[in-house]
Amino acid sequence: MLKIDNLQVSYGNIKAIKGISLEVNEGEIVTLIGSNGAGKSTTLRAISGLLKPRGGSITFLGERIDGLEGHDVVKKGITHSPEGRRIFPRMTVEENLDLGAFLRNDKAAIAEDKERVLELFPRLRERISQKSGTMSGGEQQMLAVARALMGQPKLLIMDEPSMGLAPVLVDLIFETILKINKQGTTILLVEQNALAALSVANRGYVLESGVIKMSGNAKDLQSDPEVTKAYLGG
Amino acid sequence: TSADAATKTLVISSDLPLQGSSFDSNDSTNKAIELYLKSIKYKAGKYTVSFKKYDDATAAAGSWDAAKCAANAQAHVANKNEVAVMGTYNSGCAKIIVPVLNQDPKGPMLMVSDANTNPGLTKAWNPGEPDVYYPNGVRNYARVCTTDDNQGSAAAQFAKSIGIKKVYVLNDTQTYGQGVAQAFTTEAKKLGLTVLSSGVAGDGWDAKQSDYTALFTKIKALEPEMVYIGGIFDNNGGQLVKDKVNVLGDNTAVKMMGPDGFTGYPDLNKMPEAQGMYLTFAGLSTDLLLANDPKGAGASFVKNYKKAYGKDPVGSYPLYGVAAVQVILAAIAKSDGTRKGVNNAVFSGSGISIPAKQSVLGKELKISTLSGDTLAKDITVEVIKNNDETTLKAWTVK
Amino acid sequence: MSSILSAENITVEFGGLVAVNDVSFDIPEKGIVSLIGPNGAGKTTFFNILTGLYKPTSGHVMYDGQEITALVPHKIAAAGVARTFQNIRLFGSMTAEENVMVAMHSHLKASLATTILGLPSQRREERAAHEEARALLEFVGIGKTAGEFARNLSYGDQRRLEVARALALRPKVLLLDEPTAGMNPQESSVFVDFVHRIRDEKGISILLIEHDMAVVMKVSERITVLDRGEKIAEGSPAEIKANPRVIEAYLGKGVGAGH
Amino acid sequence: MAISFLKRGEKKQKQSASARKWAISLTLIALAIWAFFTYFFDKTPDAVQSWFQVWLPPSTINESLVWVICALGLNIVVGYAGLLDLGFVAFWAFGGYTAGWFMSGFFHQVNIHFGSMSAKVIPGIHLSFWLVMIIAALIAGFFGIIIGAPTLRLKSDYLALVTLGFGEIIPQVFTNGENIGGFNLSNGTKGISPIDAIGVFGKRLGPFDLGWKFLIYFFLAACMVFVSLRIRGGRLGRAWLAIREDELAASMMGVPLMRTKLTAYAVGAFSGGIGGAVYATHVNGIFAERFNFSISIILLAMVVLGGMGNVWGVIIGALLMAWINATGLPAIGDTFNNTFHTAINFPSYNFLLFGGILVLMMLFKRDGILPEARLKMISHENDDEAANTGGH
Amino acid sequence: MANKSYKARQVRRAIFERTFGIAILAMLSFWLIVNLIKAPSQFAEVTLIGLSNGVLYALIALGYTLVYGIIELINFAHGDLFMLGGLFSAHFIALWFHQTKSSPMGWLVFFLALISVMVFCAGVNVFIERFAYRRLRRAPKLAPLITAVGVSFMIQFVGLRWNGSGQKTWNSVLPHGSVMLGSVKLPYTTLISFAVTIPILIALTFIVTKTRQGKAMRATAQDQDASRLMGINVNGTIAFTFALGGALAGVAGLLFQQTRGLTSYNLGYQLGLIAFTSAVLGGIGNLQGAVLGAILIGLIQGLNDGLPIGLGQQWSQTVVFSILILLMVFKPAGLLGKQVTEKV
Ligand SMILES: Nc1ncnc2c1ncn2[C@@H]1O[C@H](COP(=O)(O)OP(=O)(O)OP(=O)(O)O)[C@@H](O)[C@H]1O
Ligand SMILES: Nc1ncnc2c1ncn2[C@@H]1O[C@H](COP(=O)(O)OP(=O)(O)OP(=O)(O)O)[C@@H](O)[C@H]1O
Ligand SMILES: [Mg+2]
Ligand SMILES: [Mg+2]
Repeated sequence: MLKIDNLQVSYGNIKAIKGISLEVNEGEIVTLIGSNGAGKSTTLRAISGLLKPRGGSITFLGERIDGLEGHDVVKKGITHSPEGRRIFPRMTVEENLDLGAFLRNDKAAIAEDKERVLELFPRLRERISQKSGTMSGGEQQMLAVARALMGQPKLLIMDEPSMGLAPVLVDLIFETILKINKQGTTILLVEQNALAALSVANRGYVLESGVIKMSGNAKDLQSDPEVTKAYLGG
Repeated sequence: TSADAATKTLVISSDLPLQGSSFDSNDSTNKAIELYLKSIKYKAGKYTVSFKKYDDATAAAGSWDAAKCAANAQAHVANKNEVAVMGTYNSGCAKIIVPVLNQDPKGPMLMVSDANTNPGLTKAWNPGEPDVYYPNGVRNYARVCTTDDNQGSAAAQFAKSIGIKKVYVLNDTQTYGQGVAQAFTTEAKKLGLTVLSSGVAGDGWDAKQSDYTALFTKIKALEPEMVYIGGIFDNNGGQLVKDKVNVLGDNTAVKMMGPDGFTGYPDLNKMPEAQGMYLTFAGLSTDLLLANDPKGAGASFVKNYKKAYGKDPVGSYPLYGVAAVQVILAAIAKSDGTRKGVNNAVFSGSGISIPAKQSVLGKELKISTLSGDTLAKDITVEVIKNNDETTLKAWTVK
Repeated sequence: MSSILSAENITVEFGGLVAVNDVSFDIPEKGIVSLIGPNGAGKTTFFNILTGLYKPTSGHVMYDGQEITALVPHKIAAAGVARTFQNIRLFGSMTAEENVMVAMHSHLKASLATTILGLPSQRREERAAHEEARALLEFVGIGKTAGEFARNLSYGDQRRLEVARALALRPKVLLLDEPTAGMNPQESSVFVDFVHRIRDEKGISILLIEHDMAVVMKVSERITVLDRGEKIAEGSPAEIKANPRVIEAYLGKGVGAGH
Repeated sequence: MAISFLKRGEKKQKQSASARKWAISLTLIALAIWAFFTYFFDKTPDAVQSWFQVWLPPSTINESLVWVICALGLNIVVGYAGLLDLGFVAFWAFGGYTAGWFMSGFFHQVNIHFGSMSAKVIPGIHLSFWLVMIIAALIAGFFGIIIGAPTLRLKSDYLALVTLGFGEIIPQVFTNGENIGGFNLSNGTKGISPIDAIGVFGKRLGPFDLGWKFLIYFFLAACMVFVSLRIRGGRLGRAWLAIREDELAASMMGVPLMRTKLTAYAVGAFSGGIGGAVYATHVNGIFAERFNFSISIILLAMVVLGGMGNVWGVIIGALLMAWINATGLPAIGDTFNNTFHTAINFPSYNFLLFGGILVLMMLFKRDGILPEARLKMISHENDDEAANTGGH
Repeated sequence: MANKSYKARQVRRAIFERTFGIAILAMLSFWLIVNLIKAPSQFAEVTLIGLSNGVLYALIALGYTLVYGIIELINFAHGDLFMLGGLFSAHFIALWFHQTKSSPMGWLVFFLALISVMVFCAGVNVFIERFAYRRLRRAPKLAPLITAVGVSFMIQFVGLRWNGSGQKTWNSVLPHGSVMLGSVKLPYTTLISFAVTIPILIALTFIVTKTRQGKAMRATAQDQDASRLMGINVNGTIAFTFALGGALAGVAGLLFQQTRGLTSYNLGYQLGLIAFTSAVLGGIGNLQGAVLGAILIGLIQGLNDGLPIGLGQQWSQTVVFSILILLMVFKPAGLLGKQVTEKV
């Protein structure tokens, strides 16, 4: 479904991604792990058109999407829930959710989806007309995830969705990931909580300093001693 | 050495703001001077002259700039062959340049202005004036236009003569406008008219403002018979005239009068709201020159100008610029070709006078050897009629 | 153990919303205590009260025997209550060293005049400040980055720099708001030792907000749990772990709490 | 650890050594310029003299220094403390009028002379230039605080507006100041001129002593540079930077916001006042018309164009723009016309050229001629290929 | 105890602020009432004048605030665009279509001009955005600001060339005269200003608050990257905003030129300043705020200029800005802006 080939991305003169290749197949959950500054978020930003790659190609459903504007990438069916929440702080929770469905026109289905995500995060329903910028960190994170779910994408990209969430909610997030995956959404997941990520994923890639160091079946990675030592705190 | 001097080309210069809102007028002045010099083959007596233009405005300021004036003053002195300056346009700029030229070690160097009307430059006005501008003790500044005080007084006298009893005075808050407005106010009070505005020079109108209807609504409530607007047309005068008529009615109902800052603007004359407006003018305006004396020096000059550049000079100052140059040339002709000599020619002996036949201003132009002012105190009272300035009567200041 | 910072009956309202409801709490001298609770429980708000950023609707904050409720934030900071932020707030285009030195503002005595004249006393003071900043950066383990701009540091280093900057205030109390967010489990476990070092080597009391239970349980001497603005439990890590109310409202039992 | 201290120490020493080198070489250049214009200029061939008159007249050099002094002041407010000030012209006006009041015959009712070098003894207040300089700085600094005080609770753009407001009010007060309740504050649009001459070592500087004036203006500008650099490196400078970066975090780190911001205003205004007084002596008069919004904007452009926060950059920016404005544009125009025998009316294109220079500079060298290191980093981190990335 | 003194201080401060505020308001109302009693119909007329100037300012201020709202740029060139709009209208009506007086044909041309000037100014503004500001999206805030100053100079150059250095006066195709409401004169031109402006304001409010495009604008204003991730065409949205702002400046230019009958190359500076002030006064980025601020400034100016007891026009600028500064001190985020406490 998504195929990245020899991708290179730089910030000014700093090379952040030095030629990585990876693949996400339809119906999969793929996770990308690696320590701080490895280039995970950079890769995701390049996929969703926020960064222009310096080299390599990104293909989605057989079409080249590198070089497309961010909004055109979204039109192809990729939704990206970015690092650091990036909610619209001066808008209410409801307005944020509506923006998640900006490209959709099916009013009835949107209302249904909204109902669904509010069911998932009752706290958001409680605060439906609060300005989202005044919410607590974790509440904002819920909103960011909920907003991404409103997009009904073919491929959902999530950058550290569990950051700052209470343990109960972390569980909930991973359950949700599994659930929507079952309903047919392909997922590319970046997580610091590598153990949890690998436990839900089908496959994983380990990124280190802008290159892919290891890849394979999630189960295998989970039991790999090197991965355990470096990322799982084992 | 006089033969030697004769072979040397002497430079005369103009020092005018060539950017911003007075550009068209001053550009026209420079063109007129160039044309005039060409017509006399660049000769002044036995000397050959050439012409150099200085700009005392900057792009950033969009108008005259004090620092640019200071720089120009230095440049005039530093330019070895330069003997006299025609300018400046703004009195403030003259106040900066004159003292520098005055202290020129090879000078003093002569400056003759076409447009400075601030009285303080030549006569006692504010404390210390005019001596503060002549640290050397010798005069080096002359002008071919009359000062604000004369025009203001004449206007007040005229107002009384047509039976006005209550006036309201406005000024554009600038040096010139306040000057005439102040002179008008003082004279009007002396003549027993009721001045409805407060302050020595009346109320200010803010040229940056785009609307004067509120201002005139206030004035209307005081029921004046005449509004005197001291200032220049460029300071949003068009709008002022329009709004006066909008609120107070046309100029037969409540009269309106302005100084020569409003003369020479075809745009103004063509406004329906300007019809019937009185103007004073220190000398004869361009249009009148053509009408009064079609064969005179001024009239033929204007004709030549139109032939050379395809349009009339903008405003009345171009002719005054030429008149100032005539004074300078006469002084050069009379001199030994040095700065000091040229200046002496104006301020000593019989001084300079340009006979009516030659003067582009249509009448004899004589410069006072004591003050440097033109001796002509004649003011023309005009009225705008049929889209044109027409002479009503000549007025000699009492 | 006497307490260094204590909050008495704090209530905070935002419009109609009661974010913190009559919570009392104290930090013992040289203690390490934690504040946990579900998202939106009022933890960060409580921090903001302690540091003077928000003023409580009612209640008092006492520090070192004095009331500080009314003081402006910079005075509270200067008095020795330091904090880090949930969303990192470094001075991005200043170097790491400069970041630390900013926090020394209240200790330094140089005036405008002595600075301009460059009097020896001022220079001596600056030199000492540089050295102290260096030492603090070494202490938190990022001595190498002193000359780098804060925004260029990696996420984990930024978190450490925030701590170094807070320490430069020479605080008696240090408040840390989710310091391990965005660190991987490996780094988090290193962090636990670091917290102990701060307390042991510098004698600073520490209050921690954290969602990573592995960290909280290892580091805290006492834990307070907030839920919807109310204090629902308080006790040792073992007690809290076993408290059914806490488990229901906060901990859950799935993958998230698994390590 | 010891090693890194050593390195740092070395670096510091190197830095201060290079700063000293800068200072010494600049002083030497200044002295050379002074000597050249004071002693040798008249003896150079006419061609050289006229070249200078066209391309680099001494009065333009002096004027540029006035701009430098004011731009350095604004740089403290905008570049260091990050407070957008759109009304800096107000301080310039205060400084100018201080010179007008205390160095001329303006207050003709009284007759106070103190260390002044006026040519003739006329009534009025005539104080020594150096004293007036200090008074001007203090008056402007005082008003800096007055203006700063109500703005401190405001966020950046509201603050910009309030400063803009003061920048409009104060010149209008001077313009209408001929009669404020019967008191003549400023002589209105007629302005105050001439101003007393500057005295140095018992010598009265006349209109042609440009070399000496240059030396004095240079000295004052150098003082401003010195003060800027010193403060920047110290405790206060760091606090300003921190406030510029993140006000809230700064206050949580013990930086008193009000005091620190007010100091920035005061120090900035202080140099604005000096600049104003210097300006008055340079043009030998003070005129209310001059103090309009465009001055504030040009000053801001100088600071940004030169490289916000970098003293040397700001100096270059100020020198360059002042030169372009006063001499560059006309000189280029004249030379073009003379070389190609054209009669293009260049002054009428000046708005276009001036505007074009600003736009092109910003598009292609947006962080200024000599960018401050930190600024450079901010504005390029997301450049070109990363044109769409998220700013953090 | 210390807490009490804190509370007491809070209260004292609040009392002081309130008394001070009330004192100022009292002084203002006293001034107004004295004038009202002294000359009631003059008061009414002057108020109307202030209002009609206010709506004109509002049109320009809206353009300012729209652009500011979306990219936080103080667009100094906006006033000059308005000036250009006036010049375009003058040429369109008087020189290209030779209409110099009120007639059915004049009206027709007026409406043609309205559409053309909106398109013209929108086009110019979009062009400027594309080539001057777009490259500077990520640059420090002052870079686009200085660029705007440069653009302002360049537009003034165009104005200078097109209009000449002086001011030009033009005949209007709008009817002269006025209706009398009792003893109060209500000029037709004022009525027309209202008739054109009010529908435009309503339409604009609708676009920004109710449409998809408006939603995109508000999102883009808060976070461009996040907006991209929602599928919003950020460049398109910003261009659209500039087009809207330009069109408004065009309308203002036409109305000004037709009601005031004046063009001048440096007109944009002053009105731009007023518009900026209005926008900030109302709470920058807030549409209703901009309108409120503009009308308030129009009123203050009108009342100060036209009331029997007032400081007079030469102090207008000072009065406007003094009131502005006082207001800012009490309402630091503008009249309709909300002071947001930062959440950390
Ligand atoms: N805007 C930027 N400008 C310059 N360098 C950047 C920028 N964003 C990231 N980098 C650098 O690029 C590299 C990769 O960063 P990235 O954010 O992709 O890491 P990450 O794997 O997501 O790390 P984390 O787990 O901390 O989120 C890092 O070295 C970082 O410093
Ligand atoms: N300025 C404010 N205005 C309105 N509500 C606010 C404001 N600040 C906080 N709140 C609300 O108060 C509650 C407590 O927020 P707080 O940030 O203290 O939570 P928290 O315990 O730190 O949560 P998290 O673990 O998610 O960071 C939240 O529901 C939040 O929405
Ligand atoms: Mg990341
Ligand atoms: Mg929190």
